Amino acid sequence: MKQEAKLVSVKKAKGDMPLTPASKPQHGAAGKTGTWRTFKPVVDREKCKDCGNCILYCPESCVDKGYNIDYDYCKGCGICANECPAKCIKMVRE
Amino acid sequence: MKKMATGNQAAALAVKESDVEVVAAYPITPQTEVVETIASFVETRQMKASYIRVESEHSALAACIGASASGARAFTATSSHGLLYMHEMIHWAAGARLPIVMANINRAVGPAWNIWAEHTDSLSQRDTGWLQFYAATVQEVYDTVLMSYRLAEKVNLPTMVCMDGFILSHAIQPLEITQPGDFIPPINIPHALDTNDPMSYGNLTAQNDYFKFRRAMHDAQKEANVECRSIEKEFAERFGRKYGPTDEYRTEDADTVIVGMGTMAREAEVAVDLLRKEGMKAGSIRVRQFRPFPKLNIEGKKVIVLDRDCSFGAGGILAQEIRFHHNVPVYNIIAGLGGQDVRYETIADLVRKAKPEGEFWLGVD
Amino acid sequence: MLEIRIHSRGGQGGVTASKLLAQAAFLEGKYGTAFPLYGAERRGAPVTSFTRISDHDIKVVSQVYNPDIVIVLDDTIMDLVDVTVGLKEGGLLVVNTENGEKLKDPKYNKFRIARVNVTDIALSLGLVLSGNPILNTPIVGAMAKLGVVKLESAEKAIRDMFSDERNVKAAEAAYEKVIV
Amino acid sequence: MNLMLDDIPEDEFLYKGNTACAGCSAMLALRYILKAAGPNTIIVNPACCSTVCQGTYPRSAYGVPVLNIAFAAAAAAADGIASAARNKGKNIIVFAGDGGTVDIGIQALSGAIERNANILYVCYDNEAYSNTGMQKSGSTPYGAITTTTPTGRKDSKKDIDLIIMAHRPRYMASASSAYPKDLFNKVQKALSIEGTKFIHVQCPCPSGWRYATEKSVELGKLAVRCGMWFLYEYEDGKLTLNAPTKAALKRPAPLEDYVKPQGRFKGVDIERLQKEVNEGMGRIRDMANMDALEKAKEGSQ
Repeated sequence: MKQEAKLVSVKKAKGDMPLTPASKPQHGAAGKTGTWRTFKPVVDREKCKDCGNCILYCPESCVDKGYNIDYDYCKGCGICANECPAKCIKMVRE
Repeated sequence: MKKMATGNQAAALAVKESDVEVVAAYPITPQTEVVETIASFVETRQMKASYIRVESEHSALAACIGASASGARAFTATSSHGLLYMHEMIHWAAGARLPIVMANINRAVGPAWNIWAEHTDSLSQRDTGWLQFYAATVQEVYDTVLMSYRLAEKVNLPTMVCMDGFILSHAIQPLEITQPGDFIPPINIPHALDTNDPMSYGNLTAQNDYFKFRRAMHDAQKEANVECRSIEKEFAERFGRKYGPTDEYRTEDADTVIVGMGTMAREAEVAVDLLRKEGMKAGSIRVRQFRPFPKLNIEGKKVIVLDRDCSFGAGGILAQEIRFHHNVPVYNIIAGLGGQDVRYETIADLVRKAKPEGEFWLGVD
Repeated sequence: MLEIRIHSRGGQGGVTASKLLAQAAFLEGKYGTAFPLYGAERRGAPVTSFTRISDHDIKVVSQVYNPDIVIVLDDTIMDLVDVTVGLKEGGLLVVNTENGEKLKDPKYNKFRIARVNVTDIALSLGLVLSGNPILNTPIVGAMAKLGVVKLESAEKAIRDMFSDERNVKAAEAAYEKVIV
Repeated sequence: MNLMLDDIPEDEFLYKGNTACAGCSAMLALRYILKAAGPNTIIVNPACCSTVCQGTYPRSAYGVPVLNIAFAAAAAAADGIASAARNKGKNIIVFAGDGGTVDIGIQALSGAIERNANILYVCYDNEAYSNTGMQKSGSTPYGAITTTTPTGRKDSKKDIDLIIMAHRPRYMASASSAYPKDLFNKVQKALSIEGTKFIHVQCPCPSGWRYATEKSVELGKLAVRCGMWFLYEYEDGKLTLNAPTKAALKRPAPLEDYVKPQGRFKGVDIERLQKEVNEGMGRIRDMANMDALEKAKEGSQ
């Protein structure tokens, strides 16, 4: 690989570069973390008692008020399934 | 207004005039008078700043970084082991591109315990990205602090103003108190923490990006070399006192120059007068600005460098810089370590005996 | 350039005396500088401080080795160190002493000698700080009598630094009582 | 609607798709800290997992301004922000791991509390140096295996809470990521108080404690139930136990339930660990003056 190309880009980048690494908040700072999953949570709406545990305990805030799971970012930790008193969330192999 | 003041008081007085918002410092000999004076300014409401009585130097600079990162003008002062204890944060302040100004009262480093003047403490911080100045008079301490705020905030690099412990920090000399007025404009840190525009500063940064930020620091140092000249010019026009990266004395026709920093380099001017009387075409150059390192007017001359410091295994640090920037032979005199008293008569004598090249330790060789 | 060396013990005010002299000279439009030679010693140990006075800018910052004037704030120091080392021949030796006994030593004959009992002056005015009589302000008065600075500038320098008017009185008393 | 979420705002300041491990309970804690603090907040972050969880430049997963700072410097840097006149009224929160709090950052923290710096210092405690791959910290419990105590820790953990208490902070609380509403309330309360506040949050770590990711909340609750972790508040010299800890002190769950699912306690001398847990429970009872309270209650009945 040619290192020279990188050196040129230092000067080119200067104009848009902040003074020190300044990072903008956004979803997907680590990309689509949904791809990290081995198992995905699936909600059985019939059994759901609307307790909100899955919303409360999700470290990724990937469960919305309507119990829809954001599979783009859900890392598949399974906390929602484990904390569901109605046992209505199943972890299913991707 | 003109009055008598110590170097330490001059630093504190300059901070008082610079509209500083946060001061965080930990006392250490011989810097204590700086922080005591500022504390009294704050408590008697002569200064609006918050004064944080931190528990260590590491925290002193960390607090200044916090303040500065949120857009406030900050100041700290330290010396010797205090400066070394800050070392991690010294890198951090520069990498975060925060225009903090620090007074460092140059003092030797232990062991053995030694509280007297030496430049090794601040020179061992030379690769951190800070701008560095070495003052030789009480007035220069004052003026350099004022100019440092202008410069630091212009190029977004922190600045260290150094003075010799006791020799300058505790000596009283006449001082003209200058109100900087709009010479120091209101602070505006472009990358300040802002709850309306949330950004994460200094988070993990990958190889190629990190590389760019480091290059930008290097460029900012070079930019400082240009900016500082125009700030000095404006300072001279407004307040009548002239400064440059170096202070030259009788160098016009000199074939032999003594190069040094701080008070010892100013005393060397008296040695120059002595040598001139004997017919030697001597001159001297006092390096005020150590980072970025300036070009020196030494080509074709016999160069004698006075170092109040040593990089063990390599020699005087100023001498190394000169050898690096100029392809000239250097006779390096290591003198004044641990506050050793160096008289102008002695300097003159060393110059008389100086070889074209080599190293000499005063009081040892 | 006039060079002065002051010998005192820590806590007696020798460092302040050196600053007051520089300050008084500064008030007269001269260039003054003063600095202490600090050791690691604490209260009670011998301390040396220096004053330089000139009509021009002073570049020299090294210690004073050949003073024109030596001031001794405590004559017991004369048993410990040779206070006149480097003092120019015909130079002025000013000593705070009760009876001047120690000055009878013939080794002091080659100097001009002045003596004054500033301890007495301080004690009679009640100028005592942490158990120590204050010697720095009266000795500056004595130095005014000896022509180093003017009495009025000495008094102004003292007033700039201290609010207690007894300090000025002490300087005036020493001005009157110094014996040459 | 979700009855459990009633008083908690829906706004999220911790964004999806961050770099934290799956099942990271430190992020669960941070989610509620940020909900309680809202947008008028600056986070100070020393070296710890949270440094990495933000993501890599130029992206960040934290929706509030963050100052990343060196390991030992967080409390001092936060004080620097809080001391600048321009930051009056903002929530200045340190989010630091146990290493940055209990060990390397303790000096700066001690100084900041002593000065009553107007900051909230949150220590999220995963009981080891998780960011560098699970080395022993001052907070690692007896018996736990870490990469620097490969046969299990032989001595006892440092009780940072007692050290902090000795500084008499304006407000102090012990919380757990497994009780997010309790944590939310404590953060809100802390932020309403001027001066130094300290909240110590236990955050189980699946990678470091060696358990299945789905158990992060379950284990957090078990820690409280078996008396290995407490939920309390400490204000004006008075320690108030929260309900789950009160219940646990009366009838603690078997320690085995907590220890067994965790690989880090493999081969632990459970009797000794139980002894330490009992001592801890005894201490907290004394501090809360629980026995005296119970007696007084009985007397009045």
